[in-house]
Amino acid sequence: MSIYKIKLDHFEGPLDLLLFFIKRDELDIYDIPISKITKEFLEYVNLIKMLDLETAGDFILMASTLMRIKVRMLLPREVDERGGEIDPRNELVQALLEYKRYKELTDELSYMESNQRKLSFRGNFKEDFKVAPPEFDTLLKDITIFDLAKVFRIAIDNLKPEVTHEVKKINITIDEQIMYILDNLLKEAEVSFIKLVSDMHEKIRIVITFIALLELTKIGKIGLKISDGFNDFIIYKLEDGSNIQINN
Amino acid sequence: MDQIYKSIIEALIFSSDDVVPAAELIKTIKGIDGDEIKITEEDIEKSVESLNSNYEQENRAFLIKKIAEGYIFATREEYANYIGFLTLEKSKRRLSQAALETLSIIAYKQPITKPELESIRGVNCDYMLSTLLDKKLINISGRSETVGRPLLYKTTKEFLKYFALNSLADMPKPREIEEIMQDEDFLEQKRKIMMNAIEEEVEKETADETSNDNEAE
Amino acid sequence: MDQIYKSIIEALIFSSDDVVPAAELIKTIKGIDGDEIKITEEDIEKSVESLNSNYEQENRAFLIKKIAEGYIFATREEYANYIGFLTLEKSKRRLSQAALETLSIIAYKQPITKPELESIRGVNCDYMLSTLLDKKLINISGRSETVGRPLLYKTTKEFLKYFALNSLADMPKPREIEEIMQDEDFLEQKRKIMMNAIEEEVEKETADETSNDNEAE
Repeated sequence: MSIYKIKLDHFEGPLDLLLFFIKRDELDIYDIPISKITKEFLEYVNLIKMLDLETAGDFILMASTLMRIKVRMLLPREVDERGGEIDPRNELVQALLEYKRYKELTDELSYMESNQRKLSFRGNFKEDFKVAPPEFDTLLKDITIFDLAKVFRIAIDNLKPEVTHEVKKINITIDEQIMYILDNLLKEAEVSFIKLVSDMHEKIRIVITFIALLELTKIGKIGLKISDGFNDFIIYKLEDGSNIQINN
Repeated sequence: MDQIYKSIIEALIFSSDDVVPAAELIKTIKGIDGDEIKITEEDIEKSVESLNSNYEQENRAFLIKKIAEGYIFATREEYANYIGFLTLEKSKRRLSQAALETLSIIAYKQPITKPELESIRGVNCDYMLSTLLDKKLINISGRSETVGRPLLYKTTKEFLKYFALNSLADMPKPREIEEIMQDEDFLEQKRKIMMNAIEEEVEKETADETSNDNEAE
Repeated sequence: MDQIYKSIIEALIFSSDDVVPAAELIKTIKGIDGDEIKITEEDIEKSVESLNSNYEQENRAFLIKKIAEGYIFATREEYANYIGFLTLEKSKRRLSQAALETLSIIAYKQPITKPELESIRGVNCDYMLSTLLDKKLINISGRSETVGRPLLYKTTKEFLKYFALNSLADMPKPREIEEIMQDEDFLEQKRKIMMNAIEEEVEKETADETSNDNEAE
């Protein structure tokens, strides 16, 4: 693991974390060593359990993207319409560069914000109520049916963003999911990830299961291998993991 | 008292959202520069007087007024009619916006009760309803069956006449408006793209007519 | 333009509780003194410049800023800490890094949909969007024509005011991607920033254990 002490919530997202690796190790962004970076990324994702799990989802999505790229790197390259080989990393590189561009602008905005905070606008305005209210006849002067319709739409639209967040508490722990995975591996020697999570309806449950997987991989209880399908992988039991205790 | 405090006093009275008592000004200055700073209410008063005589000399449009609770900036009387005009324009705009919004919701959601209307607008609508009733743009069409049986409002013939509509069915659908209401730039771009497409079409047609084996690029 | 209008312009901007566009100043002056008065936006701009150079000479604690295509009085920077003390920083909290990042993407790419925004940031943006909508820094500007017709977002006047910008054109220009790559200090300079941040983070961690409410909303 890295010699640097890093808290994951310091990063704005998975792209930010990847950019950090690239900067720290002085990697060529056009030639990212994908195995190395995937490994490191997964290590960090493993730390996510210290964080709120809403953030974890985005990191885990990136972990699966990295794993997919890693697999594609081993396969014969796809070719574009001009016959050139397509680097499986292209999309990721473009995303990283685009993100970096806005990251720089964010710094500038932050600087502008600090400057603006030093200004105070003039305060203390007492409106002069001696002025009579305007005659109603002038209020709807020159108004067309289009204006009317437009205003209606805006009034309705302004209602939409008021989303009420309903918090549904799902009691689920990493340890529980570790048991769940091990139970599955008792029945069968190998199980695919998709199959493992196929009955799960809540995103959070899948996320926790993934973390449990990483945990088990880390302590050497299970192994992971690539499945035939690009978006899946196989989990199998390791013999020598039996002496490792799971903290409960 | 240091001269710099005259400017600080000016800045503080200027930016405050309320009348500032002299004691607050002193507290602030000591809070930042330390308790050992010597500054009294009399110093404040003198600074304000000095500021005001600066403003007078320089013909500024404002001055600092001392009222019971403290200090406050105010514009000079001679500009009252200009300022009145500007604020009147502003309140006019606000009112006409409110009238339009109320009327539009009634038009599209009719018949509608006051509670429903208020929940959409997020503000009390008594004044707007009575004004619109007064002008006969809306009327009462009955009572709702819901709790409290509130009155139902709908638009009138007068409303149709006002907007030169034959019937309510002629009102634009919210969906149609949605399409029109894209950003100006977006519309402009869309127009350009469409114009280009039409031009290309026209060019192609003319080219097709003259020679039939002309490859279009 | 008559010299008297310089004072009237001063009075009008001074009395207004928000940014005043030049067009409104002209409308007000013509509304009171008659349509035949010759006064242009350029005259307004010159008057404001002249007022500002007066303030500078006279060492006033404030000046007129041009923000969001209009004019507003503001205090000079050097008094910020005194004003902050008096107003107790008025709940003037800074935006979080995530909010700034989201805003910068919306500002440059507007109008932009949530899916586009999320694909650039690589994270879910629901919470950020609702926070920024709440603060009126962004608004809904319509719907995109793409699949699902997602809502489009753009920045508001309040956004310009928050960053003291006259217009969006005053924002720093984003660099071309090629340019970012050629950057020698792409590795060096940013790493330093990162390392500093991490050190701070470690320091903060100990502080965090005692108080837990450092994040803005």
